[in-house]
Amino acid sequence: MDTGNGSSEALIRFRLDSRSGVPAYRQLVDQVRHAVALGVLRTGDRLPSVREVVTQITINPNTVHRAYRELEVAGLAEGRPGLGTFVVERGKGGGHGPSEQQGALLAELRSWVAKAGSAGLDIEGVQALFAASLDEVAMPGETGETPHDEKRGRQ
Amino acid sequence: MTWFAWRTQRLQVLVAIGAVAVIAVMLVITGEAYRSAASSPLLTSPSCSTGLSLNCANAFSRLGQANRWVGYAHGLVLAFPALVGVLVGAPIVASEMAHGTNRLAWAQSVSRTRWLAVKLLLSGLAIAVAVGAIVPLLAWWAGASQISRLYPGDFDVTGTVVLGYTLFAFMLGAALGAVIQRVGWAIAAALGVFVGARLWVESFRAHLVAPVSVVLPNGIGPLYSATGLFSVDSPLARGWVLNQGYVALGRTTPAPGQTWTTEFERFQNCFLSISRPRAEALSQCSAQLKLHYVIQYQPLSHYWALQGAESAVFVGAALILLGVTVLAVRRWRT
Amino acid sequence: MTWLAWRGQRAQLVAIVAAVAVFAGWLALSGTADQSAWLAVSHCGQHCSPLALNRLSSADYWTSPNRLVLTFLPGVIGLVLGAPIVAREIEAGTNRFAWTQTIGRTHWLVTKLLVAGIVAAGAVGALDPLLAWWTGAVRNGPRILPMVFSVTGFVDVGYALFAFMLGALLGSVIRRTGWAIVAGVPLFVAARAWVQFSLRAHLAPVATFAGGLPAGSMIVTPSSVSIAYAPEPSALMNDWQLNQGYVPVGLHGPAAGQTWSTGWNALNRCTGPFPNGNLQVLEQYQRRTQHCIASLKLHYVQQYQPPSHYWRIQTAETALFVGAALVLLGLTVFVVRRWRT
Amino acid sequence: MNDTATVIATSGLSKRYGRTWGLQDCTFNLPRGRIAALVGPNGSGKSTLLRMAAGITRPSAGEIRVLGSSPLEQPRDVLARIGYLDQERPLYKTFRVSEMLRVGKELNRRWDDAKAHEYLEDLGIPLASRIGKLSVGQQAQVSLTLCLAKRPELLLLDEPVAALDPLARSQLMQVLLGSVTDEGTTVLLSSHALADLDVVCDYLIILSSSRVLLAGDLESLRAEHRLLVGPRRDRSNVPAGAELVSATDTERQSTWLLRAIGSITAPGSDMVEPTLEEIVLAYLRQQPAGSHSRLAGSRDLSLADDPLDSGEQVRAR
Repeated sequence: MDTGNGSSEALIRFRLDSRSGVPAYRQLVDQVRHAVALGVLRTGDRLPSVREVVTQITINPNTVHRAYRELEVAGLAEGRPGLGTFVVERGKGGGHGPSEQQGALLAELRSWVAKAGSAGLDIEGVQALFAASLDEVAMPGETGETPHDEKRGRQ
Repeated sequence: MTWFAWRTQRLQVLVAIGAVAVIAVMLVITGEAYRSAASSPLLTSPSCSTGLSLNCANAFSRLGQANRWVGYAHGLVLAFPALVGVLVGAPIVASEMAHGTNRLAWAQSVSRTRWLAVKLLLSGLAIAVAVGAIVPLLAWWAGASQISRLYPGDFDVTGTVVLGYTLFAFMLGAALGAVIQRVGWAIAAALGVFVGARLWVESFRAHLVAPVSVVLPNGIGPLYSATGLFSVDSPLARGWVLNQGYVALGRTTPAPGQTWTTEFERFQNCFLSISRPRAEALSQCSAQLKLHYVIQYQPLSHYWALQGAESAVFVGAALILLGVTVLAVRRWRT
Repeated sequence: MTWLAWRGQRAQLVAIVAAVAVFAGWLALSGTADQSAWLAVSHCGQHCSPLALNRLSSADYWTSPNRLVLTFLPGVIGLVLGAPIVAREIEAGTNRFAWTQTIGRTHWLVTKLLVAGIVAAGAVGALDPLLAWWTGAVRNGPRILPMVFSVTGFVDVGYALFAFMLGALLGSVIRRTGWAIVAGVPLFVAARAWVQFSLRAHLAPVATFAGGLPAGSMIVTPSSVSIAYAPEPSALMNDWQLNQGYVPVGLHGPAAGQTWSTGWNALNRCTGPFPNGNLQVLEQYQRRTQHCIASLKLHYVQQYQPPSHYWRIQTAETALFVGAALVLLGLTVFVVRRWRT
Repeated sequence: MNDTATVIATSGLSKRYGRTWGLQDCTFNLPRGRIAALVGPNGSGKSTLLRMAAGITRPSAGEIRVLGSSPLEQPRDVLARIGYLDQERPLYKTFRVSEMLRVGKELNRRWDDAKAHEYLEDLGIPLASRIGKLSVGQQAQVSLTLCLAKRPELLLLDEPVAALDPLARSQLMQVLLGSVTDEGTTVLLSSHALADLDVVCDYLIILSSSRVLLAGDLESLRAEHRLLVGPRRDRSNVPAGAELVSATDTERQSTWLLRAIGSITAPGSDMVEPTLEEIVLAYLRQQPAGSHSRLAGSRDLSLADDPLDSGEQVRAR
């Protein structure tokens, strides 16, 4: 375990898409989530320090603090004073649904995408439909934000 | 372009012209004060020639006062060609370079040479006209205040040399400004070089025009001065005596390897060793040692020739500096 | 901060000191030449060779240009070093850096002024011992006389400090180094001239000389007849003579509301015009003059400053200029403290 | 707000230059710990405001308190605790970099020499170089280092990245943000690089024509504003509860910036949270052209009354 070693190389590097319209803190949260989902980050891994993130991607330190706080609230990370912020076991603080349910949803979505493809929709078309339905159906978000706060892809 | 040149330099040029005007006023006041003090009939009246009368003392003190003021004006005239020239000349290129505005100017379709020529011509002409205008005034002032015209120090404040000095100082400031690229240091350097150049030229001024020699016959010299030699009206008295001394008969200058004073001691020893009437002793020594006394001097009639020659020297130097400035500006790259 | 003050003006300070050193060397050289030329002449007396006379005239030629330079030197040094203190910073915008640091503006300014001011005063003051020797070597004349007074003693340090502060103040007001110097020159010259011509004579109690040769006594020599109306005792030769004339007996100057010429004019009206004529006529005129002086109750008074007042006047004039410099310092501090864009 | 939470507080702050206003009736509070962007067109009063905060410009009216003190009355209290970077980034051009650091050390009570050296070393700026020989970017870094080494509580940066190349800009911001993260410094910086500011700043002050158009927490401002993109809409058809800030309409399409507290809907149109750039541009667009810095208040000059603007733009508030 290199968890206590503050000087160790950061395991992930954040990047920001300033054109996406997605708030920066949300991008950071999403990137940690993806990394965890893809197995890039595992329990006990240290997230880059706020200073590292700030100087890497020139971002407001408060934004990084906020993203990490959000991850903590979501139970994905844990701040250890003086050491840093660490990825914790999922489920510890609730959050994501059971994985078997996720698998079913994924299978459903895949078949829907295949249907859309045979109906002649290209990737953009699929994305637009997906985004529009996300917009209209209120998701029970962890943050309890209003629907229009959700991300919106734009050209 | 002319407007541009004027717009960037008008403050300096106007201040310089103002300073020249102040000097002109100063010249009129001091010259007139001296003239009126010196023309007081009291000074030549018998009361003053025989001794001191009450009014006479007053007249003399007035003359002394006027003379002091003439002295201050003299100092100003001595200093102003350098100050006016350098202060107007130095910023012409240097201040543009210091502010980087030359990069703007030289990126336009006007060539650098033309840009420089217009700027130099405009302010150069302005101060030349201003200084040129007081040259006649200086001649009047020198006459009114009865300063000698040929002697060093007096020669420098009258005639066309004043204009020559100004143009030289102006181009010196401009050239050093273009080379040093800093106004302050260019001014300091230019003033130093100007003083050096003036002193150097002054050291050979006497030979810019061939001097005249007076040969005194029969050993007559300082050991027995001929009456009238230095009287007020003699050309010698009004001229500028450069050298004098015993030299070999047939020569008007010391023999090679000798100075004007080499033979004096020999002649004096001879003179003192002969116990005969003075004139005879002098004559005998002159024949015996084959020496005669020569006084070399510049007569007043050479005044304008000397003025012309020295002005030409400084104007020529200014032209060389013009070339240097043009070269520096044309070759300038950051 | 002292280091910054030095570093910021290093080039100018060194240049000025070097220039003064070069001039001092020149002064020593030309002064030595002139001194030995004078010595040679004073030894040969009546029988001076042209060699000695030529040497003297060529060496002595430099005396008055040198004195001219010395007259303006403190002013030039002071203005050149003083004007950039604030103006240069404002020109370069660096004041916006310096004045937003923790150090106070007053502290910043006073340190800069102190460092450059000490150099300015030191450069001028270091010349003073040399000048004391030089003025004697080139026979400048009594040092109480105005032109000599101004280039000897320590008053030049006062001039330098005054010019320095004048430059600093003008620089902080005009905010341009060049124009500050240009504006400073006439102001400095005016201040110097005003003090020298109007004020200096009264910086120490004026000494008066009354009487001396009986007025109107006649001096007869084989070739001429002179009548000494204004006695000129040789004792006054080394003094700085201020005013002279006939004033009412008991007074050492003109009575209130009168000038020095009042007495001259009254006496002149009484004696009538100077006569042309032989000795007898002149003797009559002399008696008439004596009679007039007595009946008008006048006596001859000469006002002067004796050489013994030299240091007293030096101190007073130096104090005057240093005091003015302090006032200018206060104004400069005020201007700098108030500076806002 | 109390003094410990507010770093800069202005009220009715105004500056008049002869007949024109440099800043007019400026009132805002900058909370501690923020990185605030000060944006607006050239001549809108950004430098004037920063200079007044640094105590080198005297307000004509109103009041400004920096870290609880008046920069004019108590300059010592303020200057020791702020780092001010002037627009012209003044440095002694003939000094060497090491000498410039010494200047900073001598002029400040609090000075972190090790940190200053570390910054410059990291950036590869040779200490022996003369300032005048450095690139513009390096000079900017030296200027910033001089500010940071004071370990100020508040940084006032007037266009710190202007005229820098993208790499230098990014490096400068990295140094700045790194230091701010360590020290918790509050920053007020003016800039024209709006895209860069978006993720860097969390507080926004928009100045235009020497007036404050908008000031507040960036996140809240984002939440309060919506960018409506959709088929052309009539101006009268502003969604309920919303206020039109500025509109750009084409024949077929409308792009509106709306201000609304709470949720609003506009069926058929996209409704997205605007970026900082979109908010700034929308607010600046609503200002009538040519009204900059007039002595006569431009405050009451409603765009709707301006025949030339033909209702293209609508004023907020």
